[in-house]
Amino acid sequence: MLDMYAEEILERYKDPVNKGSIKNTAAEAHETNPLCGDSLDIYLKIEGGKISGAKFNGFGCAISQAAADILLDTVKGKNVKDVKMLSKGSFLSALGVSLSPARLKCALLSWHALMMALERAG
Amino acid sequence: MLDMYAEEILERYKDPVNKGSIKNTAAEAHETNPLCGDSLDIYLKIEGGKISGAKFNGFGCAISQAAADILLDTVKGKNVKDVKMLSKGSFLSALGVSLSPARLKCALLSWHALMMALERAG
Amino acid sequence: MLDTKKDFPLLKRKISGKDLVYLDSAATSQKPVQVIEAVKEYYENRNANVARSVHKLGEEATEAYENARKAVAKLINANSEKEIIFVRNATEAINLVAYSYFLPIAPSGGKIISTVMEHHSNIVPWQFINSHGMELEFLGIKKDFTLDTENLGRILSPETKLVTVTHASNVLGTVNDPKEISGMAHDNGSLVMLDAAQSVPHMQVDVQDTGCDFMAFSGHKMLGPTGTGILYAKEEHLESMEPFMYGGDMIKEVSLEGTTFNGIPWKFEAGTPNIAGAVGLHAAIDYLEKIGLEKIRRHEAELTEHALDEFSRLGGVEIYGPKNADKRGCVISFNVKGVHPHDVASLLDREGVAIRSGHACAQPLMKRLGVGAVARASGYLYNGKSDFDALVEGLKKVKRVFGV
Amino acid sequence: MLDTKKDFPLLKRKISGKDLVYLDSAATSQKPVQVIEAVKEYYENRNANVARSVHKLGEEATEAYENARKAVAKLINANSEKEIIFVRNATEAINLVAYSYFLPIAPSGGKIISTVMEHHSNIVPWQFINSHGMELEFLGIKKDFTLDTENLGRILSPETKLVTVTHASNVLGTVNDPKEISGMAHDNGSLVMLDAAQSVPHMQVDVQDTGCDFMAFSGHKMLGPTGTGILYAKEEHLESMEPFMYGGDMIKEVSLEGTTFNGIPWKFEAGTPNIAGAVGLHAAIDYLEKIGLEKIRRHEAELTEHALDEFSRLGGVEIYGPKNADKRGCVISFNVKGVHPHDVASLLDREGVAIRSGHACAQPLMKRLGVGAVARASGYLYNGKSDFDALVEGLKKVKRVFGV
Ligand SMILES: Cc1ncc(COP(=O)(O)O)c(C=O)c1O
Ligand SMILES: Cc1ncc(COP(=O)(O)O)c(C=O)c1O
Repeated sequence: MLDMYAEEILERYKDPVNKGSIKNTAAEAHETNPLCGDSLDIYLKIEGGKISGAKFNGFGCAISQAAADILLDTVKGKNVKDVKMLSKGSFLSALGVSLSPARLKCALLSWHALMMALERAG
Repeated sequence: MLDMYAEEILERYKDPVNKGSIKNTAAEAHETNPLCGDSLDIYLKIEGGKISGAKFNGFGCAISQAAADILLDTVKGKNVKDVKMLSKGSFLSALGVSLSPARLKCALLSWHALMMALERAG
Repeated sequence: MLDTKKDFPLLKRKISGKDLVYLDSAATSQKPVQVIEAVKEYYENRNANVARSVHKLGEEATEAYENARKAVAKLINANSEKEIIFVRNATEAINLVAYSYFLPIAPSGGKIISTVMEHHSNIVPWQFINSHGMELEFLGIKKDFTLDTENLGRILSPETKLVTVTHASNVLGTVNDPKEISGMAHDNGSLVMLDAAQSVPHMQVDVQDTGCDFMAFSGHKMLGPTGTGILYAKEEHLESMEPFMYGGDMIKEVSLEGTTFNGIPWKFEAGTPNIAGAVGLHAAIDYLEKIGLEKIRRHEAELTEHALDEFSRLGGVEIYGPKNADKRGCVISFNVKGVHPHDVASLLDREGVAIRSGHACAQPLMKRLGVGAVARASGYLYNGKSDFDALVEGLKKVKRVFGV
Repeated sequence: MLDTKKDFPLLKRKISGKDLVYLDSAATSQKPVQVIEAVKEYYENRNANVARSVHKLGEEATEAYENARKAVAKLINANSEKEIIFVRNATEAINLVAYSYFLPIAPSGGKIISTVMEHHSNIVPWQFINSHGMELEFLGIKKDFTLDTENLGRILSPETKLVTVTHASNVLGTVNDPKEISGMAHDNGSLVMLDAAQSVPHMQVDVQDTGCDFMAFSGHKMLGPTGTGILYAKEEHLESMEPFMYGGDMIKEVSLEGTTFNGIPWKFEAGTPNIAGAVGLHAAIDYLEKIGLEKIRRHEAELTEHALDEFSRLGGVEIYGPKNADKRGCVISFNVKGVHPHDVASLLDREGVAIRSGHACAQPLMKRLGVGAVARASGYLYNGKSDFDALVEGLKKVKRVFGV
């Protein structure tokens, strides 16, 4: 398991590769974590049943930002159907960071937003 | 201080001298102690500003009954004005029984009824 | 018979130079060293607030608190720990249901059925709801001190929104049959609330089996700390209910314009909870489960049988409650003929025997029994037959003193 | 400076191999051995229910409970112990006033004034009352993080029934002047409620001096057990108020037809109270008074000054609150520029430093400050300057890790 503040996480936090927005998206969703004031937007481009583009925007802690960045990396190019099957648990284990219960919510913020966006995409 | 179940108290409880009622009284009062289901009536006869007769009736524990009996003994023949000045504290010390806080209420039931009756007598 | 007295430090006490004989567990139970130590250990090692803190101490406190909730859910076989709300006492649990479920609908009418054998805590909150528009009716008891369930069938009507009944009476000892009552109420479309303050500590209670919608009980009567009570309610009800108290921890998002509430169970737990209390309650549940509630029930039945036997031999004592130890709990209310219950209790106290006397928070039942007050002895897993023997010896003395 | 750490067993703990530095007392305080032992002693020697029992044990428990009430009354200089109601926490105290005083009159209108610097517990209950018909308005804060009392004069109107204000902010540390606020409110015929959760533990609070009608605070934030909170209210208000919870102990006489209620304070304490909690709170008050609240206040002012000093030297840290240690409590909310407060708290936790991060139950204030969340360090009598030094060292590490 990675440490919460491992180089990789901090890199992602400071230099996310998937941060930004997409105009005229297939699906968007907004999630907040009132506890920490975090908020996150997810934008998806979908072509032929596949996620062809994905961006996130927002403000949050290192974990929530890095997790969002990593999540979008893993879903890009995948079938919408398959991504919908991605469980919390398997995302967290793919993330591979050791998290305390209080910080799990941070890591899952983007997952919740993604699932909401996919739901909206139909 | 007398024990709560001293001979004198038990005697008074079993054979009260002032138990009964008075018809056409100058003043009557009814008091209850919901905690123990006790209830007590006091009847007073007043002549020339003096308590010329006093009876109690009701149902209660040894302490409440004995205290009522003793109380009426002490007030009979006294001036109403003087009896009105009888404080809780001095009645209890006249009673001279060592009582736990929970049982104080029992001993004071008749005192409360007496004061209420005197109030009503004007 | 169980032999657990050694675990209860207070039971080693002397009262007026005599060994304490504690027969007032229906009021509150004594605590085993395991519970006392759990509370102490919590304060010494894990104390912090539970409001989802990021630091380790806070995480440990949260975990301890939520584990206690899981232990309660398991004990009563709730579907999920979400169905367990921590409150101060059984009284608050009943008030929560009154305020959050029934107060909002009270103005539109309907009826609540309670019974004459209830503790004040299961009467007065409903009188409050009654004052806001719902009718309130009371089911009676029969000559054998059991609930008049036949009559329940008659008074249930389409108007009846709730039937609220004690599982075990804190005066008569009577153990009611919640399954029968739930069956009748549910067939009628009414909800069922169970006051389990006198049952959960003494027997295995399974909420699925009882069929109740709501259940209230007290942690402090089941070896747990004071300041602990539990409301069980079916998830669907909790979801639909209004919050009770408002403030921190029960919210999701607050703005000056309005607020969204947290999910259950937290929606009903505003402010800092009694965390140490929950931790102690968890230890109490562990203790009870280790011994086994079936065993405790059997132990108490033996005690009851012994006590009823001795009482009948003593003579001059009237007992208010069923005669059959299998159908009742170890709560024995009685009067010594010719002696007021306060005098009974005071004289017993001099012998070190602690019992309750008075209306036992059940004045309507006193009236129904035609008495002003009763003396009540109640046993628990730490009592032995010798405790009831001491009681009977004390009663002999009472009779001697009063010459009855 | 005070040196009391030795009395607090938990402060000897290690977190991730480091000495614990507890800087989260604004959430809940640690407990001295005197309090932990008082609770234990109660369970081992005096535990019984308090409902006016005749047996010795019950009398001792009742005395212990009522003595705790007297100690609270004396601490805050109430006119009588009748003005002290024991509840679970400050939140319940505020809800009690909302339900018992304001809910019955809400449908006839009027206005309540709260402030943007309140804890959710002093906002959400009033939104509930607002939903039943009373208006709700919020007083703002000024650039220097103090209450905009000038504006209070403008928004007070004949409609204003209540002004409810925190005595000390759990985020900004700001200490408001209750005398000024009470003066203005009373001149206007409005009542005053003081949320003293963050003041009573840290300074001498005299209810006569503050002039408030109601005051809420938490025992668990002032070295007392969890599950303890206090409502102070003037006798005349308590007499006129409706009961809150209904059940045992708060009644005088119950019949199926209706009920008369007990006198104050018991009218507001239904069911078995947190007796051990009250006993522990009594021990906590004794402890605080022995040291002296003036001394505690001075100790904390020194801590605050030291911390603010060190913070300013550190750089890159924004502090939300007054700069002058005399005008504020030892609650310091801040943000490290470029680092989320959750990350600050998590990284500090690895160094053994426990602080809070998040909205601190004050979302409207967060919005007003223009932040999503803050990190908050709060000190108490058991903290020393070295604890804040450890915090600052930890923050240096945070800055290194994040390269800010
Ligand atoms: C049957 C019953 N219901 C309710 C209560 C009230 O319990 P508590 O005082 O914990 O609120 C009691 C306890 O006296 C009881 O015996
Ligand atoms: C100012 C203020 N008010 C109210 C509360 C609520 O206290 P409790 O959680 O004890 O109800 C707190 C504690 O967080 C507080 O800081």
